[in-house]
Amino acid sequence: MSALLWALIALPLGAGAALLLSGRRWNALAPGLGLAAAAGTFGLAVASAVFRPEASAPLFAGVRAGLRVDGLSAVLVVAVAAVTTAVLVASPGELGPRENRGRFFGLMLLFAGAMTVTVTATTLPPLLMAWEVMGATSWALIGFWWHRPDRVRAADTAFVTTRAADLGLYLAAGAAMAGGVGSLDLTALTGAQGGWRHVACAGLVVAALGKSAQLPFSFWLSHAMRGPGPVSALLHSATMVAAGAYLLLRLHPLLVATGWAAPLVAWTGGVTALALGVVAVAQRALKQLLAASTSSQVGFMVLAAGVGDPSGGTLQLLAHAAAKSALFLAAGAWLTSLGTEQLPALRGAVRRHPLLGAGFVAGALALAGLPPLSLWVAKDEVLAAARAQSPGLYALGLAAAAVAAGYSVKALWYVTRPLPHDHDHDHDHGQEQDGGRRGARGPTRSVSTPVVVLAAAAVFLGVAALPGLSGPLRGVLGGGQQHAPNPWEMALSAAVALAAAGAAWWWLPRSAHAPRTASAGKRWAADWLSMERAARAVLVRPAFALARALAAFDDRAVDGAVHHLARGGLTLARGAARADDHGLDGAVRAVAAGCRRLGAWARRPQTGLLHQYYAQAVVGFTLLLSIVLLVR
Amino acid sequence: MNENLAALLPETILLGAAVVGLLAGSLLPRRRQWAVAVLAAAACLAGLAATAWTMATGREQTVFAHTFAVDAATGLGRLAVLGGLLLLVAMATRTVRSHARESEFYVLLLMSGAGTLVLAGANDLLLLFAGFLLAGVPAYALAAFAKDGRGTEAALKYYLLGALLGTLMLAGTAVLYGAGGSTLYSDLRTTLPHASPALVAVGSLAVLAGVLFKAGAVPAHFWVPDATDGALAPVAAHVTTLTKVGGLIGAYRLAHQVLWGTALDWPGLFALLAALSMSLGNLAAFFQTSVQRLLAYSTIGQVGYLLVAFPVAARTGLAQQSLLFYLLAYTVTNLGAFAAVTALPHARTLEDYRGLARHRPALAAVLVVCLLGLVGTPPTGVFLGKLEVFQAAVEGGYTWLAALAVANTVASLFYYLRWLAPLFRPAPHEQPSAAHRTAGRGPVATACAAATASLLLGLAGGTLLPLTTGPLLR
Amino acid sequence: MTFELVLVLAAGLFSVGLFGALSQQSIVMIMMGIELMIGGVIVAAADFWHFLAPAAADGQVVIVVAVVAMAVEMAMGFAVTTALYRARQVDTTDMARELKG
Amino acid sequence: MLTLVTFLPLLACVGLALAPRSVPDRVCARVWAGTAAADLALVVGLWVGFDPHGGMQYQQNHPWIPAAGVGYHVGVDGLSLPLVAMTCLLFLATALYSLRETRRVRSYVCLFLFLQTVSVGLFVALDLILFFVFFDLSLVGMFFVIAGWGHGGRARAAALTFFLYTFTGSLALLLGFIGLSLAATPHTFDLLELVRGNPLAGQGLYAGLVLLALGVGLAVKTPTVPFHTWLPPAHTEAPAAGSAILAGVLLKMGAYGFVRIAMPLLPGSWRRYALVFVIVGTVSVVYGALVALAQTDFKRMIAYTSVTHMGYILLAVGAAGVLAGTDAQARSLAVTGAVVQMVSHGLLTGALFLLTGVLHDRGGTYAMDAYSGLSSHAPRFAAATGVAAFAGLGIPGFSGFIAEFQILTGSLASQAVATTCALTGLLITAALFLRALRHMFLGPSRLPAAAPATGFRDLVPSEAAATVPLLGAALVIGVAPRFLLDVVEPASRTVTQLVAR
Repeated sequence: MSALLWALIALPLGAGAALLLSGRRWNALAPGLGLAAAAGTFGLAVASAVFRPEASAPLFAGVRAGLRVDGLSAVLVVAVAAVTTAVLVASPGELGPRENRGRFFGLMLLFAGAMTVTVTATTLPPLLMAWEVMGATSWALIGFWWHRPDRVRAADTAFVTTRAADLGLYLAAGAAMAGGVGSLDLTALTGAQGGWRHVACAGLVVAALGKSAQLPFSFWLSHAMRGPGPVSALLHSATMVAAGAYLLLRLHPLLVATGWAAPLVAWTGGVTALALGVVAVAQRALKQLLAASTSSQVGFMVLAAGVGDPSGGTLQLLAHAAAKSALFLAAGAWLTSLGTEQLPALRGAVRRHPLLGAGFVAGALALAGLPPLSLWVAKDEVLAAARAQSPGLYALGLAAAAVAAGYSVKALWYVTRPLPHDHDHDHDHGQEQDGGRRGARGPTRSVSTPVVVLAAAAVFLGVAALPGLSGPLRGVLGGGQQHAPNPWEMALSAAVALAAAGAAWWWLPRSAHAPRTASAGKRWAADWLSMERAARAVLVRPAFALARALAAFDDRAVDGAVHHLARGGLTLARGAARADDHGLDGAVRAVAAGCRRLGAWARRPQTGLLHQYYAQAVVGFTLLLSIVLLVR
Repeated sequence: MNENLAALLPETILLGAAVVGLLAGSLLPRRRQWAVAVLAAAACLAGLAATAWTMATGREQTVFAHTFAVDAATGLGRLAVLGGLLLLVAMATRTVRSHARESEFYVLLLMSGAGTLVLAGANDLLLLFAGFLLAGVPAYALAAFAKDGRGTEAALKYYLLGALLGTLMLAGTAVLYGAGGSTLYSDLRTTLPHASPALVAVGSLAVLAGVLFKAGAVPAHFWVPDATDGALAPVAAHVTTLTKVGGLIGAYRLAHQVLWGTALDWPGLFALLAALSMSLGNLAAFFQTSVQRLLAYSTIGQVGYLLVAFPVAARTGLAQQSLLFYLLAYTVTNLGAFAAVTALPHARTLEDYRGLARHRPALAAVLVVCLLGLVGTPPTGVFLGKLEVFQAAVEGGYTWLAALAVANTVASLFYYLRWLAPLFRPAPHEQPSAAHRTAGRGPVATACAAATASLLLGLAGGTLLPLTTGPLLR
Repeated sequence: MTFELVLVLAAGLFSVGLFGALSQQSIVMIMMGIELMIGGVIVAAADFWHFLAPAAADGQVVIVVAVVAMAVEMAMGFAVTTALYRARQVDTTDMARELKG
Repeated sequence: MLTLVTFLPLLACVGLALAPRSVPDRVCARVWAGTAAADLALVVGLWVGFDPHGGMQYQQNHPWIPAAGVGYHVGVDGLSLPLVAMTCLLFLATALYSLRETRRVRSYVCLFLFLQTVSVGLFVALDLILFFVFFDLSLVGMFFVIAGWGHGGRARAAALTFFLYTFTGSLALLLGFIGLSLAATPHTFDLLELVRGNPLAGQGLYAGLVLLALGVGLAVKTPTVPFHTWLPPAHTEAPAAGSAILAGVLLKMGAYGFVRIAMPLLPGSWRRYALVFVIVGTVSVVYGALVALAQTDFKRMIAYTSVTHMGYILLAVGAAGVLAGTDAQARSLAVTGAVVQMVSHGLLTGALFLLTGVLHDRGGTYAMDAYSGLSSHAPRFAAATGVAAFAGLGIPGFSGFIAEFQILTGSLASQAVATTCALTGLLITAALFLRALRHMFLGPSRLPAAAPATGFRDLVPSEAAATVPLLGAALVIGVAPRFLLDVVEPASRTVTQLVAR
């Protein structure tokens, strides 16, 4: 049975590596091969979901690399494979024949393989390895068009931020080992003694929050939008950001065991959902809006993990994955065809590409959490569990749901406006506005079909979670004390969603024409709560200053060139240089200079005059005599 | 009253060859004076054979009423001196070829060698002084062999300092005779402890002055730089190497037989001498430009390392073994370096040695082996010697001295590398410069032989070490 | 002439010789100083032999060695002085200062 | 068998040196590559016949200087076999890389063959004096490589600083060895007997002094922070192959010394002063990373990252000495991590330095801001450097992660605070490598003035053949580490038991 699991992992990773190395040589064949591999993975995923294989290999001394497909990971493995296949179907449309498709498809498959390993890992080392490989592939994918330095800088920021959070996993592994859990098995983490359990849990929580772009790490997601459309669709909507939430869902017993972790996670999820929802509302670009909404929706999953409702969280994850990947694909297609992602400029985009537009509308409605659709059902499940925990959380969830409705309707409103009169003028205007790359080529059929399929999935998934039919789903996920949402809660949330949607639909036309007097709060929200500026001020700038000071100290110590410091222009350094040349190597050079002075002094007695030799010799011997006589 | 002349075979061979050489020199025409060189070489080889025979058959004995001891120390001394003489003769063939007094050069060399052997084996103060004279006076003459301004000045300084300190040594002998009633070490050993310490101190220190002059240690080192710089390269080699071997073995025998018994703190004095010699030798060598003067200061430094074995002589058996082996390795390595200098008569300053590796790779390799050997990098003989000396020092409780020696070794690296690094730098002009013209195949072959011997000593040192552990005879 | 008086004579000779050697410029005068020092040693050796150990003949051998040393040193001294004079027409140590540093 | 592996390069070196001057340069380079390949094959043979649980194997013990207690004793166990294999692989890589060398090829090849013998000799030596002999000869060899074939005008000054600094360290080491041998009765320098006898068990102060001497000697060679200032100039001035060997092999001699000599021979004082080594290690990690972050010269930056990687080893080795609050499994994990880090750092930094050699060969300068968008000119070069950089910052799938994970997991138990600080080293290393990649390889294309008109040539086959196997080896260790860990783990368990006794 374990061969199935190894195949499931080996196929994407192997195919991805092959395609990556091939680069441009098989540029034409790359999409076909990539799609074949993705389809194969999907088939294997379904098979492994049914058979639930388990495999493990020796890795370190006493630590095994264990993989297992259980209830939770079965669903996710299928979801990941499905979304990957859908996105790869849409990718050729996005990437022209001139692009290095081998590299793109290779990286996407590598990412899919890494996500599968993350989902199925049962011990910490494979989880950590897959986690880091995901970060690296996301760096490569965001910076795919590396000719533009700003895109690469965005990729760097994303990678460094996620890696900073990933340090938590290293910490967790060390703490587990210290706490006596030699095997580093995830389920055994609760057994760690004393303080080490808290440290392990803290490390895992930080890593999960970092990966899922929760507060305070969410700013990297806004940079991640610089990547190609399909990348955002796969990574930054369905899989990578969900990995953090999935980890918290799986480790709920540990969160409860430590006592403080569960409420913390729940409240973080809730606050993120609300705050990032507000940020989404304040955005003017479609992809930034969708990115912020992703963070807020993942906030719901983290809330579910905090309150201990794996089935609700998973349902939310699935529904959101379908809806958001559809929306991102559509946004990406529009970015390539219309050359812009600014909402005002996208006015009437639905009418221009009807099929694509329909998919976008369906996805947006699902995202808003309107009654019959899947996200509404999932949200109710989560809110029910939250209400059982604490009313405050329930209120927070409801507010976040309302805001969610708000921003989805905002996107819908702009996109469904009637086509403005000067149809073609609009095209040229939007040409180079924000890096739209190529001419206005209509999105081919290969993009529209996946969008429609995903949107359909987002709509109908809700049915599976209806109270009557939620039994089998909850069985698959491995049950646990669930709070089925009673009817009045579902009705209340539906009402809230509808009210918020209506209010937004009514208010938007007024604000669209009103003069732009953005209040301070709005600007703050638009700038992603200026988290990045805070992070840069608190961490990055002092790190660089310290680095420059140390390097100057070391350089001055190494070649002692004071002019090097002056050229550096550090006033602090000039003060230190004036003090003295104390550096590390300075001490050594002082010794060398001392020896030089000693050397000159030692040569002085050799004057060449014999009588001075005589005198010195006789004095020398008399001194020795006195020493021998006196020192007894 | 053992009168067995056979025990002094090597010394008699050398003196006999000297006399025959002198006579032959006056008879042979100038073109065929080189025969004396062959005679000298043959004498050295015969001496080596005799030494090997005495050491193999274990015939340790004291002759002529215990005034001369033939034991491990003498054996090693003979090996070093005779081997050194052989290298010197081979090295000097080109320098003194067709010189008016070519044969006298070799005769003086042989006599000075014999004197050094006497110094090494003397078991009596008077015999020690006789060795001092026999080793010293021919060396003064050799220093002025070239008869140029620099040579005569070098001889002058060497002679005058030798005369003053020789007289001091004689005075010391007289004082010790007064204090101990005899000049024989075995008698002095019993009588001196009862004599007044002040008298013993004055007498012993005066005698030590003479011996330290021969070794070139600090208070009596003033002649070393000037004599080495002024004299011909082979003579400089002889003066700084062979006389040092005789001086140090004589000093060790004197200290071991006589001084340890007295109630004075001689180990402390020797430790001080070692520290002073080491430090002054290495520091003064830092910014030398003349090659021979740099080597002179390096030999003063090496005496410092050799003296480290003296203060611990009473406490550990390792001291004698380390001293004798280090002396042997030092002789070979130092003569190798001087042979390379002899082979390049026109290269007098460090600057002249720039880019030597390109045209004279063999000489460059010899310099690398010998100079890094003098520093003590493995696998040369001096590394093993230094290892033994450091081990003896640490075991004898003088760890601070060993640490100072380590510091000095690192300091010495600086001026050796200032000489070595330019060898490999690309020469400014393509065709070999005038300075790189060698003085013929003789010195080059000697240099290579010496360098290989130094490496062999390093690698196969283990076989020689047991020879050095025999007790000193009363 | 008691033991101590002769010793004082020897010491006197030795110190005068030493002063002569240290203070003089001309090489020959330095050699004369060294002569006096050796003279002092001879007197001291004779004194020790006569008063302390007249039985053994060691003292006389010391005197013989001293005389030999005197002869050898002087011979060598004059040879070096003449060689130096021939090479550089110089007979005082202050002029011979080319080798230094 | 081991003696053959050690002295085969020396035979080739002597053969070449004595060969007539008419031997063309290309033949010399080929002979070097052939010898290196043969040596590697022999080592692979050794590895196949190696029994992981057999302790010290392939031993040869002949008396060299019995009077001084010095013997020619060589042997290989779990700690030294991987290092020997890595050394031979790295020398083969540099041999292939130097096929296009033009400056005085014959002596260049002889020097590197000599260096190979000396390096392999050091790792197989089981006698303190034999260890010291090879330790010193490696300095001499590297001095002449830097002085003779260095780039800039300051090559000689850098070589002199390097030699003086490390020679002082080696003499401190010698004093330590002498202290060790004198404590044993009868005086011996043999490593195994000293381990069995554990002579310095009782004496507190004396053992502390000996550990200080050993520590200083090895710390100068590993470069930990206070003694590292010789590394950057030595690297920037050394030729590419020279700095690859300097970073790949010579730095390991110091780290290996800790594991082979300091820990087993001085367990008591090692445990007492383990905290000192942990602190020095952590400071090296953070200090090295920060200073590397502020560098503008690519090669100096990589030199400083070596200080960081060596800092990790010191942290692991120090943590393995602290018994409180941790168990044997964690400590042996840390030691295994340290050994794997030595191998991984050798492979990765060796490859990185060879690639910087390519950079300097094409562009004439190491300054990062002189280049931009190189991947459009030389995609294969960009890919190789990218992979090496990512492996260097510890991306899973490469040996770097395997080493650093074990080190951090093993050390956190007893040194929580120090390991947490060391974690930041991971982050800073990631940031500085990414910044370098972004500056030089991505973005709009711009070449330095010194670059030839033909633009930036991509990797030529000899350079690719030199760097790709190294990265391949790192990948194999990263993906399937068991083949290496099976050899190292038993040996690190024995070292941990020795320290704990």
